[in-house]
Amino acid sequence: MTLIVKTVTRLTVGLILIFGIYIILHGHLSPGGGFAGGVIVALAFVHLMLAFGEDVAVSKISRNLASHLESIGALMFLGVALLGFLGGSFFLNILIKGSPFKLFSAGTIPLSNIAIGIKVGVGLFAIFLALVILEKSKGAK
Amino acid sequence: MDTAIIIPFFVIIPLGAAFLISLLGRYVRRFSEIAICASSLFLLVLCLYARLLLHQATDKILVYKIGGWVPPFGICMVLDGLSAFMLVTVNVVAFFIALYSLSYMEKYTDKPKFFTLFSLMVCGMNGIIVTGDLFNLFVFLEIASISSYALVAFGTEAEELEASFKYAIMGSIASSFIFLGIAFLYGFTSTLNMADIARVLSSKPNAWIVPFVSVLFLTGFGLKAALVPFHAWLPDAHPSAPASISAMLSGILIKTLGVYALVRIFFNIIGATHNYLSILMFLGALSMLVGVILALSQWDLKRLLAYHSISQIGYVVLGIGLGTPLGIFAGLYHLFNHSIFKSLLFLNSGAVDYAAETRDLKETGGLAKVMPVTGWTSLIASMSIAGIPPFNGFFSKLLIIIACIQKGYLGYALCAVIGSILTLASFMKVQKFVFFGQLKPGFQNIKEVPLAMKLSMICLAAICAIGGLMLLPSLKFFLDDAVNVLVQGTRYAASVLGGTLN
Amino acid sequence: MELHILLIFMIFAAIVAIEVKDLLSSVIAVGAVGFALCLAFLILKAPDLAITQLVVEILCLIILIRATIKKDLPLVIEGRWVFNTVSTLAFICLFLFFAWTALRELPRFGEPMMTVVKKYLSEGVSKTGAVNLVTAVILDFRAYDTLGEATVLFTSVIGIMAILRRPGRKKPEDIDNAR
Amino acid sequence: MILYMLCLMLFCVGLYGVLRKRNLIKIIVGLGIMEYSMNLFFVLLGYRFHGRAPIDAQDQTILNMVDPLPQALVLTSIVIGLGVTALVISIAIRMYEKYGTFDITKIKRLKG
Repeated sequence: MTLIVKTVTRLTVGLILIFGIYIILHGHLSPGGGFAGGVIVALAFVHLMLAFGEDVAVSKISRNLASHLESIGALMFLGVALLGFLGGSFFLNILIKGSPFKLFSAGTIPLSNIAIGIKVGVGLFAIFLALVILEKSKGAK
Repeated sequence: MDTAIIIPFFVIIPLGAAFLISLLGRYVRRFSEIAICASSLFLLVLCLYARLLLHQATDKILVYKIGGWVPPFGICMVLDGLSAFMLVTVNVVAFFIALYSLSYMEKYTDKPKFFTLFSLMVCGMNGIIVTGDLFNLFVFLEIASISSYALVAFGTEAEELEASFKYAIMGSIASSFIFLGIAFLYGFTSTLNMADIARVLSSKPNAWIVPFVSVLFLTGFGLKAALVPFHAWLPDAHPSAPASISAMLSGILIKTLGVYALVRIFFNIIGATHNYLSILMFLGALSMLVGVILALSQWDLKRLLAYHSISQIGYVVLGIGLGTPLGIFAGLYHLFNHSIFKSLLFLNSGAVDYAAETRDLKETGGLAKVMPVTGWTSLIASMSIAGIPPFNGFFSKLLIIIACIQKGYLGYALCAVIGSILTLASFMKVQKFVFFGQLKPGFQNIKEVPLAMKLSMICLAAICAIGGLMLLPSLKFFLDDAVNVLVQGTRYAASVLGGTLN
Repeated sequence: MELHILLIFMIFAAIVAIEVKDLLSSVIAVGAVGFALCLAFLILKAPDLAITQLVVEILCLIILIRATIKKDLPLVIEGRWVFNTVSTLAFICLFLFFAWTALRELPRFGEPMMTVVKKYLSEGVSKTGAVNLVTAVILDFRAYDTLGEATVLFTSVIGIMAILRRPGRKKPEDIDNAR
Repeated sequence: MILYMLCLMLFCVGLYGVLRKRNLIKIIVGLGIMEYSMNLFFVLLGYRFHGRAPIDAQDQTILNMVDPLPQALVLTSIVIGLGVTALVISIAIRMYEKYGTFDITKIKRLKG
């Protein structure tokens, strides 16, 4: 890509990432949530990959790490669900609810949002990476 | 402690197994094999235990409220006679197929991914069976469907990809119709709990929207079950998959996604009137004949079996569509029997493919001499599917025919008899060309398949042989409870909600 | 009113996407439908959906464009074209006619029944602590659905990895070595 | 009512594309359009006139919120749609690699 694209990318990619994390963490207070935030995080990496090529993106997060993080995110969400058994029921929201409109409120909901965010972000990035690597290996052959 | 607490574990165990396999499968040697065997064995034990618990429950129904939210506000899981019956069917077959896959999948790369997807598919089917919420049913249906699309293309050869694409497109159209049906029902009743929908619908008789929604559901689930006007994807998708997945798809996936969901919605939510039942019977009889006639001209072993799946699903739907207790009993009994012998037949075809590396009927011959276990088990399965007396297929087909005559549908009874005769002819062809006759040169040196594959085939054949025992009075409760759920129809609502509102 | 205009725009864009010959133009037209849908969600007071639709649309478009760029589209007209098209159109007309009769029984647009939902609206914040009621529904009242949703995505990621791996089968000599 | 009908017409445009087009990418595009229209239909069912978004505010009480349940369900449905679309695209890319074309009439090896 051209220098202009690379420079703009360098400036914006961090902002996009932070915005994604903000959306994930504030899912219970404002529109958005784990899924939308996770896709934004994935898009930040995709943006990096489109501008600088996949090598730079892979140096930030490798394919193995991505698939591990995805499984860990999924297990974390299942763990949140199983946590409910401590209170007697699957998916019971057992943590203290706190007062509304605060960041630390709503019991397990922010935890679920974080788990989904991790899972979705790295999962979609892994899909994209797999597609790019496929095309590259085809070119090499 | 509430006994209903075991219900969520039907979903949690395969889900946890899938996540762990994808995390650790590549590093810990043999982890994926051990995990899949342990989880499916545990599920098998759990579903038998659940059946036992259900027997002791007062109303023959267990309801579990997820998150403690009372339905219809939260999602509930329901275990009644029909779900317990389906759970036993699914988990028995899934356990033996998992055992078989241990050796069979040596031919493919990346086994951990295979077992992850396999486990997710089991999770999707169990989720469909135990759920009591319409939208939740859709979500788990998608899990099972997406994993099956990926598994059909697991070999990544050209034909597998093409079959998988066709299957994925057809499956997505089916899902769209189902989703649209759910949207209409939500707009009309403003609730998603299946029992609650049934309650609201029964208070609003003669609504025009109900037939429309039933047509949407019939199209959607009919596509998933491959009833005849919607069957075009099945003969491509089922043969292209690895043999253990073909067994899974033909044996239980089309029944859970198609027949079970259709029957649950038609009988327990919408209420089965005479018109719906006659449509079901007609589609069943049509699939029965068209499937078997198309199967006669096939020379590819797996493709032949796939066409027979269409035909046998026709028997199941015809039996259930009769609407009488005997008809439903026969239909469900045939569903169980078919899932056993059809998965066994696909496993046999996989064994032939594994050892002889061909599945063309014209090339094989005399394999019974070099592969005795495969030969004998496939003989038992063929006799079962064709309806030869001591085996289980005979009893269920006989009951279907008797139920047809009892209700006065002599034409349908005749169709069933013709279908059965043609099935017999077609399987005599299979036996003649694959396992009997002259051993072709080049096949002298092939060996019998590995132990795990043999073991699972022998166990399934044993179930085929003793399947007739399920008609004994002491074991009959297993099917009778399932039949009662369907016969009571929309009173399902009262038994689900009644157990939870107080 | 603005919803009508948006929907008509979406239908036109969809027809363009289906009928245009160039694949890239088709993908871009489908992007137009997606962004119009995002606006429609905003008008319908669904900001969560608007955000999600927007980002998903971007991701889908990037993947689709990467898949289609520099690829061919031969124009295909097979035999029985007229018959197939007419039968498809007839089926669609039949579907729309029956849908029309069924739609009359739904509650009128803008006045949903909301029997179950009343409880979510009245007790959602106090019972779950989440201010955003959509989040309260997806992660508390119906969290089990969301577990399913996350699993669907997980399934499709694993499925894509499985489909894109190569080679799919081992060579015969590898199997013999393993034995 | 007119809105519902327009939405179902959008659905039919997608369905036409899936059933009649003979190109893998066009079929995927058709599926995408079907998904959009389904999602929109569900959200339309939950709209109330003069409704407000279902998010509480700190300093005022909000009456007349729109129905949050269809929104939650459609969120799930969007994710499912994304999963299916991505899977189908990857199958199509592998098929392009094997056959060198997206044209379905040249691909047909299997006869259903």
